[in-house]
Amino acid sequence: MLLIPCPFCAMDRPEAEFRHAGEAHLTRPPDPAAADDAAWADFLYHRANPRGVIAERWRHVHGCGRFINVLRDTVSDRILASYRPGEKRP
Amino acid sequence: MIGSPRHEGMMQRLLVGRMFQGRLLPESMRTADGGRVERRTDIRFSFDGADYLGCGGDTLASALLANGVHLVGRSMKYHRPRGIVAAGAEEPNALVAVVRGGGRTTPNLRATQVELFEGLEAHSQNRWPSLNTDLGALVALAAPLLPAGFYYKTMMGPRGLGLWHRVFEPLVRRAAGLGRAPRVADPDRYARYYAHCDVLVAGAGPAGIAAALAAGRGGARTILCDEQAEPGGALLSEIAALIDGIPAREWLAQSLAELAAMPHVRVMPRTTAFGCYPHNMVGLAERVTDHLAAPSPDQPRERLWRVRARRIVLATGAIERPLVFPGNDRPGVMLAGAAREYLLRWGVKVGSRVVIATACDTAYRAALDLATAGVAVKLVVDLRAAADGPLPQAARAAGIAVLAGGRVLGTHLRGKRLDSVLLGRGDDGRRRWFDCDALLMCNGWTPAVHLHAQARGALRWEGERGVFLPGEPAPGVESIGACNGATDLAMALAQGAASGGGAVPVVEGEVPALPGPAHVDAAVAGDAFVDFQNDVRADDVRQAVAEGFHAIEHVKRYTAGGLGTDQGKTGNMNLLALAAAARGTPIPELGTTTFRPPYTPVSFGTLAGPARGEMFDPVRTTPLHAQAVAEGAVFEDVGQWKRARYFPQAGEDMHAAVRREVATTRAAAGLFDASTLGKIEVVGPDAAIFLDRLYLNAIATLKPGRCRYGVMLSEAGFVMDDGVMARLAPDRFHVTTTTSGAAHVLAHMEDYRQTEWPELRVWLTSTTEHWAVLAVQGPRARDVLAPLVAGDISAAALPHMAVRDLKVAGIPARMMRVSFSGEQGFEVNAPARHAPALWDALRPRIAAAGGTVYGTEAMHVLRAEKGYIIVGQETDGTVTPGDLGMAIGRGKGDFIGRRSLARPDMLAADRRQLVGLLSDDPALVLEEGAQIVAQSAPPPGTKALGHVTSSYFSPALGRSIALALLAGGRERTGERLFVPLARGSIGVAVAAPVFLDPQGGRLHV
Amino acid sequence: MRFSLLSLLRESLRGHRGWPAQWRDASPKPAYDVVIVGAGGHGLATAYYLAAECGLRNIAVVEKGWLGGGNTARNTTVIRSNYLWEESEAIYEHSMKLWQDLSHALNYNVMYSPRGVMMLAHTVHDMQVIRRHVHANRLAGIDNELLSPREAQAFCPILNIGRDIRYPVLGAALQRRGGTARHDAVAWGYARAASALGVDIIQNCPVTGLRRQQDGAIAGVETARGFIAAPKIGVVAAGHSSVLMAMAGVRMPLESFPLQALVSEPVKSVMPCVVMSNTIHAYMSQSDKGELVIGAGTDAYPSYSQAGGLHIASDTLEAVCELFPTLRRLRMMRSWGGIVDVTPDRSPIIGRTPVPGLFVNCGWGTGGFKATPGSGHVFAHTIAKGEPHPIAAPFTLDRFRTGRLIDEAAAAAVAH
Amino acid sequence: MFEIAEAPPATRLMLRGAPEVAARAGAAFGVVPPLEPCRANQAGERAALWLGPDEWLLLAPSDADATKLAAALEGLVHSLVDVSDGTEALLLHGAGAALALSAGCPLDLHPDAFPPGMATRTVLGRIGITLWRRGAADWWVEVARSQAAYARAFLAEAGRGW
Ligand SMILES: Cc1cc2nc3c(=O)[nH]c(=O)nc-3n(C[C@H](O)[C@H](O)[C@H](O)COP(=O)(O)OP(=O)(O)OC[C@H]3O[C@@H](n4cnc5c(N)ncnc54)[C@H](O)[C@@H]3O)c2cc1C
Ligand SMILES: NC(=O)c1ccc[n+]([C@@H]2O[C@H](COP(=O)([O-])OP(=O)(O)OC[C@H]3O[C@@H](n4cnc5c(N)ncnc54)[C@H](O)[C@@H]3O)[C@@H](O)[C@H]2O)c1
Ligand SMILES: Cc1cc2nc3c(=O)[nH]c(=O)nc-3n(C[C@H](O)[C@H](O)[C@H](O)COP(=O)(O)O)c2cc1C
Ligand SMILES: [Zn+2]
Repeated sequence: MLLIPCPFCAMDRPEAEFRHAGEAHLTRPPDPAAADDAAWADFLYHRANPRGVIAERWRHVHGCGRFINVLRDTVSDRILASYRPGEKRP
Repeated sequence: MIGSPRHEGMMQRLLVGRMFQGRLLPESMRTADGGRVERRTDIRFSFDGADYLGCGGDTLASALLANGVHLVGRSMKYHRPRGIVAAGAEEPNALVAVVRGGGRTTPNLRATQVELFEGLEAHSQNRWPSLNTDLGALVALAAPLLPAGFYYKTMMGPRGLGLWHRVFEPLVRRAAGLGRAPRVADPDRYARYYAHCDVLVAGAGPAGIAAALAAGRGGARTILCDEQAEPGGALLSEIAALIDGIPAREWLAQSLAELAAMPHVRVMPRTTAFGCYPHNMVGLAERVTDHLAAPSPDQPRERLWRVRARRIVLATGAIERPLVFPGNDRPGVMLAGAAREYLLRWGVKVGSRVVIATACDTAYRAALDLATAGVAVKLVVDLRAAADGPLPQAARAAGIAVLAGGRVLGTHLRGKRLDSVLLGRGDDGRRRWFDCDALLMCNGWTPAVHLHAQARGALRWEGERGVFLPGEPAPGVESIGACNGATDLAMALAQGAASGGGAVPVVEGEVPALPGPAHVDAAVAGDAFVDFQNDVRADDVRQAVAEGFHAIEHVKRYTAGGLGTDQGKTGNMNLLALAAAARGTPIPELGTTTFRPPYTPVSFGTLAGPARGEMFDPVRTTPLHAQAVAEGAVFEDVGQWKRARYFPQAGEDMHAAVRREVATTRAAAGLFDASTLGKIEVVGPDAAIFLDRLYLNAIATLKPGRCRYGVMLSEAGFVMDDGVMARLAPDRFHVTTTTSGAAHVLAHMEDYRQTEWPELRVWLTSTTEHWAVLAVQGPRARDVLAPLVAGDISAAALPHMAVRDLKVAGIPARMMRVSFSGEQGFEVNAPARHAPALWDALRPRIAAAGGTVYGTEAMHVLRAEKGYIIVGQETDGTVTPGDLGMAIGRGKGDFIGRRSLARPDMLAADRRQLVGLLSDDPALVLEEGAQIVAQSAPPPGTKALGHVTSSYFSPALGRSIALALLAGGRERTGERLFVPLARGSIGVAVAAPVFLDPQGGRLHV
Repeated sequence: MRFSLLSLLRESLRGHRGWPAQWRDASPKPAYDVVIVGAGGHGLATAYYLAAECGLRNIAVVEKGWLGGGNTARNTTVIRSNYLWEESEAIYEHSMKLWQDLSHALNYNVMYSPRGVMMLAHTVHDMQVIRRHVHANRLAGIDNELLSPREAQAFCPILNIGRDIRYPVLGAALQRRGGTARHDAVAWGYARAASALGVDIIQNCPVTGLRRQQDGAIAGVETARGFIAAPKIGVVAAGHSSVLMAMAGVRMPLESFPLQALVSEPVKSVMPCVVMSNTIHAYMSQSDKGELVIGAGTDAYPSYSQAGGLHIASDTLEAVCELFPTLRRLRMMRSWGGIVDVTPDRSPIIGRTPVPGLFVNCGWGTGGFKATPGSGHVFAHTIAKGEPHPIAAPFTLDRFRTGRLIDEAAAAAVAH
Repeated sequence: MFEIAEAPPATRLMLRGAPEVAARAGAAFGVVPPLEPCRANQAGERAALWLGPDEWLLLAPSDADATKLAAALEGLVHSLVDVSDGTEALLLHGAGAALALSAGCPLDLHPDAFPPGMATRTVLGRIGITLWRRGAADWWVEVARSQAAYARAFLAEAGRGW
C-alpha cells in the first residue's frame, strides 16, 4: 500500500484513502466536435503507460476529496512529487 | 484421517513408552543440565499416536530429539524417510500436522517451530499406512524413471484419448500434496491491525537487539519482532562470550528488560516479518494462541500487523547450508549449527556418537560444545584442504580428531536412522565407514537477505565466502548482523548499535570463525539431495542444464528446487552452485531466483483477518429495514444494500407475490422503499451549466420546482447512469442516481468539476443517506398522501415531474412527483430519522386504499411494462442512448460522451436497439439473457441478433412481456424471430418497448 | 528426440545423460524474415505456427530475459472459452480446440486438464449475467451450463453454499471443458517445437529500439546484442507492449498493472475443479503438485514492478475463506506479481499497426494464458499473410477509433 | 479497553466555499471553520471540521437553527446542505480506542501524528469515516447511517483479546 503525499492535506496519506484516476495532464479537446476520430481516440484511450516516471492522478476520496497529481516511478513505485491540479508538472 | 494414529500409537507405545510407576520415563537424550528449558514440569505430547514427554520451552522438534526420535516425515516425491535437519524456520523435512479437533487441524507445520504444550497431538504426513512403513516409498523403485521434468515427456497416451486428464493426472494428483487440508471450517478468530513506527527491527538476535536498544534509547518509536517464542537469536545458545563484561545470556535478559521498560518500544515474540511491500510497509504475522494448551476464546489465533516504518532494520541472521553428498537426507543427518542449538538451548543431544562434516569453521563450535556435553565426537571431516583456523585448532586441542581434505561418500541406515557414514580423502581414494548415529554438516552460511530483496534492494556477490550480501538497499531499509555478512557476535552487535547511533558493546571470549567459500562437488551423483522437500538431486540439476534450462529460474521450475514450503532456504544456494558449475559460469552471473513474500508461510485466516460474514462487506440497510422485516420481506443483495425483493403472504411464492404487488399497485396504490437511490445536492450559480454538461438531457432549461429525467454517459458515449434532476432553486438541484452507481457518479462529477471545469462555481454534496425515500405509486397515490400533507398536491399544484418541499405527517419532506411505475407517483424524501414515522403514517392509509407494499421485483415489472430501462440490465456498458431510443436534449452543446456518439461504429445500422418482445405463447416467460435469432433451429455458431434483457409476466397485459436489445431492432417491429432455449426455440414478435399506456395518461392524473 | 515412455526408459538406463537440449540457445543472426519480440507463450506459439504452418523458417524470437519468464510463468492457468461476445467466443474457442491436442502436436505434455471451470453467482444480477453467458455460448456451440448451488457444491465439495456468508452462492455457470494447463510446459513445449523447426530463440536480448526505414516501414530491431533486420516484426510483449510500441512511435490504448497470484502450501487433493467468483474476487484451483493456486487482483496503479501491495493478497483471501472456510488454516507459501497490459474494453489487440511491417499482439490483460495457442495461431497467419486472420480481424487497434469495442468487462467485472 | 457510545442526534451542515465563506460562517455559526488542513475547531457544543480546502462539516445540537447561518451567507457564492441524518457519530473513549481504530484505519493514530484537535476523513475497514480526535482518549467517529452497525461491530471485534 503506497504512501501518497497529499498537497491539500499537507501530509503523507495511505493509498487506501485514494482512488487512482489515470494518467494526468490529458487535456480534453476544447471543442470535441472539431476533433477528428483519431484525435478523439487518442484522448479517450491512448496512454503513455511509461516504464519510468509517470504523471498520474489520484483522488483523495477518503480525505480532502481532491484530485491530485503525483509523479511516480513505475519501476520502483517511488513517488517523486505530488502537486495540485492545474499546477505545472515539476 | 491420518493413517490410523491411535492404533499405530499403541504399537509404538509398547516399544518406546517405557512406563515407570504409571508414568512415562523421561526422555533419554536430554542433558543433565544446561539449556533454557523448564525441566521441572513434564509436558505430555504425542506424535503419530505415541506419547512422549518434553519440557517447557521445547519445540516439538527438540522434544522429539530428546526422545531419540529422528524420523519425522517423508519427502514429497520419493517418500524417503526424513529427519529433523534444522532448528528453525528453514526446516525442510520435519513437517507435521497438529490436530486440535473441531476444525483446528493445521497441516504442514514445521516441528522446529511448533511449541510444545500439554496434550499436543502431532502427526507425520504424506505416508501410508504409517511413517515407518510407507507404501509410497515404493515409488523409489521407479525413481530412475522419474527424473526432473519426466512428466513433460510422457503420460500423454495416444492422440485424442485425453489420457493425461482421464488416467494419469488423477494418479499424479492422488500422490501429490503433503499434509491434508482440514475438513471442518476453522472456528478460530483472526485479527488485523495497522501499526506505525520510526524503526521496525525484524529479528531479535544480538544485532536486532542492539539496534532496538539504540533506537529506543534515542526515543524512537520502535518495534522489535522475532519469529521465535523467545527473543535472543544466537544469544540463546551462547554460553561462552561476555558482552560488556557480563555473560551473553545475562546481557540478553538485561537488554530485554530495558526494552520492556521503554513505553515507546514494543517487543513482539512469535512474530514473523514475512514480507516487505512498497513504501516501507512490512507484514508481520503474530501467532497468539497456537502455543497455548487452552487458549482463551477471546484471543485471536493470529494477528496480522501491517506496519509502516520510517526505517526498516533487518536483522534476520543467516541460514546454515547443508552439504550435498550421497545419502545426505537420511534421518540423523543434520545441520551442525542446529545440533549445537539443540544442545545449548534445549539441552538435547542429537546423537551419542557424531561425525561432523564441514566446509566452514562454525561447525567446530558444535564439535566443541557437544564434546563438552559428553557426546562422542568421533571425527570432524573438513572438506577444505586445510583446517587450521583458531576454531579447528581449538577442536584439535580438545582432542577431537580432524580430517582435512575429506569427503562424505555415503551414509547407511539401520531401520530408519543413520548408523554409519562412509568417508574418504579427497586425494587418495581411501574410504572408510564410521559408525555414528548423527552426522552433522555445515557448508557455510547464507545471509537471510529475503526481506532486503523483497524490498527491492540489490544483492552483491561476495566471492570469498560465496554469499550474496545486501547491496544498495531500498530507501529506509538497512540490514545488520549476520544477514549483512557479520560473522561473529562482536560484528553483529556493532552493526546493530551503529544502525541507531548507539554505543557498541564490547565482546570477549568468542573464538572467531574464519569464513570460507561454500563447498561444491560438481560431480556428486546418486541420492545427493539439493532440495530435500521436493527430492531434487544434483543429478536433476545437471540434467536440467543439459536440457537447455540455463537460467536459474528455468532450473528452479524444471527441477522444482526451491518450490517447497521452505522455499529453498537451505537448498537454494547449493542448487545455484551446482547449476553454475554445470553451466561453467560463475554464480553471480546466474543470479538468484526472486525472493518473494512470505518469508515463511502465513495462514490464510491471518491475511483475511476478521473479514467474514457481515464483516466481509458491510451490510447496508435502509432506515425502513425494520419495517420491511416486519412486513415479511425477502431481501436481495444489491451492492452492499439489502433491498426488499418481495413481500410474500401466506402460501405465496415469489411469482404470486410479485403478481399481486404489481396488480394491486396498478389498481390502487403501492408503497415502495426507494431509499437506496443515490442523491447528490448540486449547489452553486453554475449548477445548471454543470449538469447540462454531464447529462444527455437539457437541464439548463429546467424551471425551478420541476424535475427532468437525466441520462449520464461515459466520455466514451455509453450509458453510465440515470436519475432525476429536481431543480429546487435556480442554483440548487437534487439529483438522483442508481443505487449501485451512487459513488461512481459522484466521483465522475467531482472529476469534471475539479479538474476539467474548475472555473464553474458549483459544489456537490452526497445526501444519499440523509434522505429516506418512500415511493407512493398508483391511481390512489394522491388519496393516500393528501390528508397527510400540509399543502396542495393536486395535479394542478404538483403536476407530474414537479418538486416541492412540504410537510408530510408533520415531517419536513421533499416531495417529487415522479414515477418509475407509470402510475401517478410521489416520491417522498424524508430525513432518515423520520422515515419510520412516515412509514407508520402511510402504511395504514395504503391498506385502507386497497394498496400494498411492494419490493424491487414488482418495481422491475412495473417499469418494464412501461419500457423504462434499468441501467445495468438494459445496458451493460456497451449501449448508447441512441440504442435505447433516447434523444439528445434540445439545443444542447457539448456534453460528456457526445463526441463519442459521432464515431462511425456508434452510428452503425446494425447496432442493438431496445425493443419489446412478445412470445407466441403468452404464458411463456422468456429467460433473461436468452439470445435472439432469425431461424427456429439455429445451427451452432449462428450469430445472435440480440438478447433478452428483461422478461416478466405482466399482470396488466395478462401475458408475458420482454425487453430486448436487437440488431437494427426498431426497424424490425412486427418481425417474427426466435429465442432458442434449452427446451426448443420460442417464436417471438418484435414490438415497441412500451407495453402499457404509451401516451402516459396514467402519469398525469 | 521424441518424448515418450520409451525414450524415458532408454534414458533411464543411461542415467539421463543423453537428453539433448530442448531448444537451441541461439545467438542473433543479422537478419530474419520475421522477428517476434517476446518469448512468452504467445510469442513462442506465434513463431511455432509461423514455422509449422506458414512455410516460414527464418524466424527469430527475441526475449529480454529467459523464455517463458513473463506472465506465462506467473498466471493462474485458467482455461475456458465461455466468453460473452461472438468475437471473443471465436478466438477463445479456437484456442480451446488447439489446447485439446496441444500435448500431441508439440510432443510435450502441457498437462491440459479439462477439469471444469465454475463461475459463481452471488446476486440476482450475477445470475442474469451468467444466464446470458450460458445462452450466448450455447448458441455458439460452446458448452456452458447453469448449476444450482447444490449442484455447484456437488461439483466442488469444499464450496460453502450456506447462508452464513455475506454473499451466498445463488448459482454457477460451469464449463466442463474449461480447466488448466501447466504454464511453464506451454512455453517450453512451444520453444522446443519451434526450435526444432529452425526458429532461433534468442534469450537475454532486450529489444531497445524499433528501427524504421525512410518510407516509415519497419526495418528491424535494435537489441542489446546488436541490430537485427527483418521486414516483419511481431511485438508480443504483454505488459511491456506500450514500451515497445513507443519505440516505433505508436501510442497504445494500454495500461500495465501489477496482477498478483499466490499459492498455498501443497496439500492432498481437495479441489477437483477451478472456481471463480468475479463478484467477491476469488479465483482458485489446485495444481497437480497440491498447492492451491489463487488469483488475486491488480493494484490500483500502473506499475512495472512485478510486485504489488499486501492488501491485494488479503482481499482475495478474505473471499477465498468465505467460499472455502475449511481452508482458513492453510497457509500462503508464495505470492508474486505479473505485469498485465489492460485495454479499455478488456479485449486483446491483434494485427497490423500504423507502421508497415510492424504487427502487434497484446492487451490480453488478466486472461490471455488460455488464448496462447489460438492467439499464436491467428497471429502467425496474420503476419504471414500481412492481413488479419478472420478470427483476429475484429481485434484491431482501429476499433478504438471507430467505437466497435468488444467489451467483455462491461458484462463481467474481470476477464480471467 | 475502551467504550463506544452513540452521540445524540446532531445538526450536520456541509459547507462549501472560499475562505471568506468560512470566515463569515464562523461569525454566524459560533465556530470558525478552520483553514488549516485536517483540523477541527470547537466551541461548546458546536464544532467545525476541515474536510477539504473548501469543505467543512459543521456540527451543532440537533435543535440548532441553520437559517441564521444561511442568511448570513446570503450573497456569497457557497453551498450549504443539511446532511444531519446521513451520518451518525460513535464516541470512543479509552486508552484502547486508538488500537481498535487501527484495526481498520491505516493512519498513524499516535498523538504525535494525530493529535487532539485533528479531524479528517479516512477509512475504517471497508467503509469511509470522518475521524476527529477530541482528546487524548476521546474520538468522534462520523459514520454513514447505513454503515454504523458495521463500524460498531468492527470496533468491538478489534477490541477483543487484549
Ligand atoms: C497473476 C496472473 C494471473 C493470470 N491468470 C490467468 C488465468 O488464469 N488465465 C488466463 O488465461 N490468463 C491469465 N493471466 C494472463 C496471462 O498470463 C497473460 O495474458 C498471457 O500470459 C500474456 O501473454 P504472453 O504469455 O505472451 O506474455 P509474457 O509471458 O509476459 O510474454 C511477454 C514477453 O515479452 C518479453 N519482453 C518484454 N519486453 C521486451 C523487450 N523489450 N525485448 C524483448 N523481450 C521483451 C518479456 O520478457 C516476456 O517474456 C494471468 C496473468 C497474471 C500476471
Ligand atoms: N557466519 C555467520 O554468518 C554466522 C553463522 C552462525 C552464527 N552467527 C552468529 O549469529 C549472530 C548474528 O546475530 P544476528 O542478530 O545477526 O542473527 P541471529 O541469528 O542471532 O538472529 C536473527 C533472528 O532473527 C529472527 N528472524 C529471522 N527472520 C525473521 C523474520 N523474517 N521475522 C522475524 N524474525 C526473524 C530469528 O528468529 C533470529 O532470532 C552472531 O552471534 C554470529 O556469531 C553468524
Ligand atoms: C500455477 C503456478 C503454480 C506455482 N506453484 C508454485 C509452487 O508450488 N511453489 C513455489 O515456490 N512457487 C510456485 N509458483 C510461483 C513461482 O515460483 C514464481 O513465483 C512465479 O513464477 C513468478 O516468478 P518470480 O516470483 O520469480 O517473479 C507457481 C506459479 C504458478 C503460476
Ligand atoms: Zn488530501
